[in-house]
Amino acid sequence: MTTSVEAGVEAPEPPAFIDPRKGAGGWLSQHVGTAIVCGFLGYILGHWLGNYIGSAYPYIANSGQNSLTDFLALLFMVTGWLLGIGALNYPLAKIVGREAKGEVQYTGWTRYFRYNLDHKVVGIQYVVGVLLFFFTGGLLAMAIRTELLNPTVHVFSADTYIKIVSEHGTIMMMMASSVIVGPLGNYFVPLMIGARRMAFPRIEAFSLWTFIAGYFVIFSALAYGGFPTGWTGYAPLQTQAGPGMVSYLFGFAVISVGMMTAGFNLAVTIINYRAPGMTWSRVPVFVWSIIATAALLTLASPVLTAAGLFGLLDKVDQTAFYVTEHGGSSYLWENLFWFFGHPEVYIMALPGFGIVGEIIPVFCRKPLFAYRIAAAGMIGVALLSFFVWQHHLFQSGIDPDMRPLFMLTTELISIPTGFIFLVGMGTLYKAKIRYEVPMLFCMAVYFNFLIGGVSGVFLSDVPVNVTVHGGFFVLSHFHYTIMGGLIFAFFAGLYFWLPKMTGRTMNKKLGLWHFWTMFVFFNLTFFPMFVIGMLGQPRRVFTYAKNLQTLNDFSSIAAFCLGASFLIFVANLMWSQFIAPQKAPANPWDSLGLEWQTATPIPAYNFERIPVIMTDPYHYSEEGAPELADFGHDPPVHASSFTARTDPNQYE
Amino acid sequence: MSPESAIGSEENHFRRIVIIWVVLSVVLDLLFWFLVGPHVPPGRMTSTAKDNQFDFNVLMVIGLPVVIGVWEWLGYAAVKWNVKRKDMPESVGGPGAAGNKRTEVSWIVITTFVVLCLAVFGTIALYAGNGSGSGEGPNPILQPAGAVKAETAALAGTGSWSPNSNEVLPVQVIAQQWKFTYRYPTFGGFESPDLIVPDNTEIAFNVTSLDVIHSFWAYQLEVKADANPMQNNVAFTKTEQLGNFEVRCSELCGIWHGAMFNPGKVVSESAFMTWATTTESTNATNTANLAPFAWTYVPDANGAAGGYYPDGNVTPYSTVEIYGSKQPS
Amino acid sequence: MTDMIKNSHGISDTPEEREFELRAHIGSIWSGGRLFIGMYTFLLASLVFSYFYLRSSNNGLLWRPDHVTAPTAYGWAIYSLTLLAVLMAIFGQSRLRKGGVFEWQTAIWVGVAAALLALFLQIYEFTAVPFYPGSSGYASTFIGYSVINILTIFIVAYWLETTVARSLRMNKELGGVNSQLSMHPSAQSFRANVASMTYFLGFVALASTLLFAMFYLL
Amino acid sequence: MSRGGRLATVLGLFLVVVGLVVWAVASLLNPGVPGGVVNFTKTQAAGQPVQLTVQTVGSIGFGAHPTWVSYLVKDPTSGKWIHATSWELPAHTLVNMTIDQYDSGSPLRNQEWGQVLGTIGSTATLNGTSFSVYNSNTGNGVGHTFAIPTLNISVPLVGVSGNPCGAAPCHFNSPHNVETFSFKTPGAGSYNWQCFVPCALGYLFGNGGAMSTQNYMGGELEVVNS
Repeated sequence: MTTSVEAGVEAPEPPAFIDPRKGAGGWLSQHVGTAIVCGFLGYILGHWLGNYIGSAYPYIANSGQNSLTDFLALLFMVTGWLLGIGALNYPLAKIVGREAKGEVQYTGWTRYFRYNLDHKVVGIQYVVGVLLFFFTGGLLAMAIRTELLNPTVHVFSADTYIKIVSEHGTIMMMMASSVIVGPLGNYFVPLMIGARRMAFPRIEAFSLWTFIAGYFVIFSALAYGGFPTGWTGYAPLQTQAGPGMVSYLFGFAVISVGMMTAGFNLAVTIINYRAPGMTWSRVPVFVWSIIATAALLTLASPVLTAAGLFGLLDKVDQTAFYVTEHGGSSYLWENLFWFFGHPEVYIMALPGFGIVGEIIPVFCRKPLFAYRIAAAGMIGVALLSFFVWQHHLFQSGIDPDMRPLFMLTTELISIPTGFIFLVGMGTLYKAKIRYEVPMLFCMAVYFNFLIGGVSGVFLSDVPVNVTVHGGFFVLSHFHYTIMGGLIFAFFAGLYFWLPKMTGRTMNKKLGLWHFWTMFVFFNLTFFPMFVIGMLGQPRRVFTYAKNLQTLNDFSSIAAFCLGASFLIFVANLMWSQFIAPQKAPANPWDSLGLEWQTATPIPAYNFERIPVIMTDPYHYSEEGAPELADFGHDPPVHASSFTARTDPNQYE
Repeated sequence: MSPESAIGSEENHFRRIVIIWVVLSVVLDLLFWFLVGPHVPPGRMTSTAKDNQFDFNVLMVIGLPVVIGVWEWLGYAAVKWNVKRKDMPESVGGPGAAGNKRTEVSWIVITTFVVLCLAVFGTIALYAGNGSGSGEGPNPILQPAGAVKAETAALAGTGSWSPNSNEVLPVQVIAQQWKFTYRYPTFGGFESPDLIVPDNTEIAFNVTSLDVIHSFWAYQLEVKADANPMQNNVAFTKTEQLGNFEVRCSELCGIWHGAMFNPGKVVSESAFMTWATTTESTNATNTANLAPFAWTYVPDANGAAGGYYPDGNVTPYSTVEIYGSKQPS
Repeated sequence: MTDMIKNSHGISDTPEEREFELRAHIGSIWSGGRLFIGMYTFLLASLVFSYFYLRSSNNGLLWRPDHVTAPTAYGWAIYSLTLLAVLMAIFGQSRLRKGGVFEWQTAIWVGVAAALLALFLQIYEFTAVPFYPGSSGYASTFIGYSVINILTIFIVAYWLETTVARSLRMNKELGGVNSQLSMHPSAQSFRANVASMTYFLGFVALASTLLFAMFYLL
Repeated sequence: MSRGGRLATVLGLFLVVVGLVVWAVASLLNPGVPGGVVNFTKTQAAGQPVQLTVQTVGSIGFGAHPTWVSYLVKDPTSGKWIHATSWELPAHTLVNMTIDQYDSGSPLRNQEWGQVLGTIGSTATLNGTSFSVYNSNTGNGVGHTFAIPTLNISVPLVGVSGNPCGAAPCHFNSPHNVETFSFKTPGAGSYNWQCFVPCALGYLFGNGGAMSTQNYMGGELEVVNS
């Protein structure tokens, strides 16, 4: 195009945003209820169709198992769910060329039960969704520890136990890949970069509702009789397993689509919607962690989608991707799965680092130490994480030449991870620490992740890996990184930001109780597992050596207390948010972060004016520190800041 | 007391932390190395167990100071650098608070150096330990002297082993849902549910599976190798002590995964020879029924079992000749 | 501009801000399109990896027994139609840049038709492959390829169709002739979308060529 | 709403949600042994051998998976065939086991299981004839094995010609093989037993399905001190 851009300024239509109309429609419009009804109808339709097509095949009659039915039922269920919630209105309207008239946006409490395009509503919806996953998985963890109380007396039968273990692992992994990106990433990234909207709000809402659909799909595995493979789903055990396996494969495929779309939207938003002046060297460190995570989400998840698709084809269409005897390979699944699976590990670690980096300066009243190193560390971890996946296969009989290489890359990844520790320790140095609940959780992240990280070095060393692979040692290792790192960081973030999200403060006394019980019992639960692993207990066993009973019982009892500590959190949440709400001050922690500078409750458009950023948000306790941002006054003083960052014509 | 003197100068803090760190590290490292180290599981029954225990202890001696250092830093900060609740803290910013090039560079240099040393150390240990008892796949590059000869002869059915001959003893581990069985190719290829190996001998475990992925974990022998269908996964170790050991499956393989274990025994070379020759003759009838010895065995999908893939559409499987060619050469 | 604001009280809406939002929006379409290509590359790479992994493993000598032959006629037809759709989009865009809205629309409609036909043929081929899916490694990956190709062609057809439908409606909404070429935000957004689409379709052409060669010619 | 009202509402909603999840999880993951445990200790005079009679059938014909192959056991009190594969047995006691094998057979995948292992005298009887090794490459082959892996006990169950009995419990008129053997129970504990012949028709290489589900081709021996 040759016309000048300035002409566009006089365009008649105002800028894009969420439309905070009060909706008409009520019960008959689209909401969770219609989604459930449509999902149910879809399930029945798919079930019928699968039986209709599948009835001709002898192997189905012989085994009494029709994977096609199970798959189509779930596929139609998810499609019906998305149709019912309204996720498909817009894509369908586009076919006849309509733009942006698919959804009415609601205000009031009912919007939390609808397909809402406001990233703040989606963030809250994600909190609920994540907690649903988390507490279901936690319940199953309690069942696991109950069974392991005694090596010979069994509460559950062997096959039930395997189902519990597998379901626990899968639900928790699904939860962990979204636990921070979903709720806190979606809620706070636009606020932190000074954006008034997301780049693709429909894709964002789509990611939420597929995530919720994933919960129903993976939960259906229990109704289908469970699956015996653990969260790693190794083939050909996968191929010989029952209908619950279809739920696992399809569930992971659905979740991976949710992960992809969530990461896609966040990455594009961070790249394009940063407010004027929000240069890459001023972006908050949490946003750095989210964009690194988003890159991993968008690029690694498609591999999981493909792996799941191939697994489904093996079960539904009798291909032989993972069946060695028919020209496939059991290693193919291991490679595809871990090629996704290792970036996934950092999808679950990086947002935690980001939260810690964001919160520690606030409570230390010091600038973040070595900001550039923190950002470099996250990007470094994200890049390296694509080159380490075969360390999961050290004992599997892969080409032995590869092992020194993967040992090296795996150990290299501890360098950028070490950056995060440098940043934390540097910020703590001569700080003035205020012991608020979020700060305690952050310090616990460093405490726990250190154990997780150092034990990871043991695992990466091939000779030592012979002892620790596939046992309770590695189990303890990744609980220390994921639960000790990520989940602690998630709670740090929740305690820190809930006053902004809901305008209500969490009760500090209950928060301290929650923290100390969770911290102490977490360590008491999982530290003994290192010893149990060294003493030779493999993972996922329902029976074990009699001499390990004391340690296992100790771990189990601590685990029950750990489970109880979450009840304190739930009580706190309900008490201080709903039953006896305490109005939060506008900026209770005196944070300099941009997200705290808007009004509470945050208006639909976040910022009245697009702020112009002057500096990074870490100038704590600094004499003569520059203003964070110009939030605009009448008349606007910052028009010059809007000079073109990008020229639209270059994209045509 | 002024805040300045309360928190002391920069030099004091750093020096104090370093001194405490050095003392604690040295003491704990020495305590670990001499008191705990020799007892680190799984013990010293084989060459790989001994070597890997040494590796574990070296990593521990390097890892302990790291853990101590960070924890000490956290603890020191928590105790020394806090303010009372509700007090609004004063300014602590100032030069160096947002970064310090010297600190950053030395951190990067030190961590990189340590990490590279670890990788080099791990690689050397892996090579020196003939693969350290881990499964090396069908074509191991790290193996003891005589392994190729023994493995080749075993497949050809011409292998032999006798006490004090210093020959490598090939043992085949066959995993199936849910039990390991063992074949001894140098003794007529008999199969047994018992794993008995001679002392003071290099053992080549050839691990394969008849169905799903299992993992052969001979705990005290410090051998771990996944059992994959249609693949021979070889791991080496040298027995150095008599005694009992435990074999467990360490890769989830279905509902009875937890019950997939059996005891094993390291016996003297002559006792092993007696056991092996006796079992070879008592099992002779059944050995004749067994499939000819091969590194892998392919299930027959046309039996009463299976039927997942319809018969007739599938090319009959070839077996031995392919896998013979993939053997250590 | 996608969603339009109504009744948003208290929001500042200066020309600068409006232009900033517009640029961010158009930048999103650009970077979103590129990121989507990255995403799709990893999906296809999983298939390519599986192909070469199973081919080089040749487990049980069952990578590709002699009787497993690809339905080459279908393959050529699907491939040519996909390519046609892509070429139409590229050709159309060059006309659009010169102001040829009608030519662009015609080209895209041809592309939609070609993609829909390719989609039909690909689905039909999937239901009638001349070998058993589990008979070999090649057969399995071929089935996987068919499914992924159905998805690819569907995306192509959908993207082409929605763009041309949008351009038709735009004339009605904005009034006038060739409003697609105006500086109206909707029109700018539309053209950015066309550009991203054409870029993605170029990627599809490359990927389809590689996959076609792998599965039908090698 | 008053604080009390909010408290009641939130608690009520919380209990409903938690109740739903707990109910769903608990009802889907029922604790205990599938099919229940048949007690052989009650009817047993101390020190006397236990008589344990079981049968195998090619397709059970009822329940959730009518096409699956399964074991059945004769209830020691009522003498009826019941579908339960977990049995409570007294410790350190001789068990005389009789197996009526109504299913067809084929060559074994691992011929190791053609041997009789771990029974008293390492032998079993097949229709009255004692044997210790069975060559499954000949005749009707082996249909199943009865094996207690942790005790190294395994007995091949020789197949019958064809598959005439289509639903359990099979009548004595149907062609079948009767095998008997004895073993001694160990100390108290839980020991799993299973079949080593991949016999789950329609599943990948015969594993999975009935082979991977308790109460079909495997179960537990709950050995207790009497």
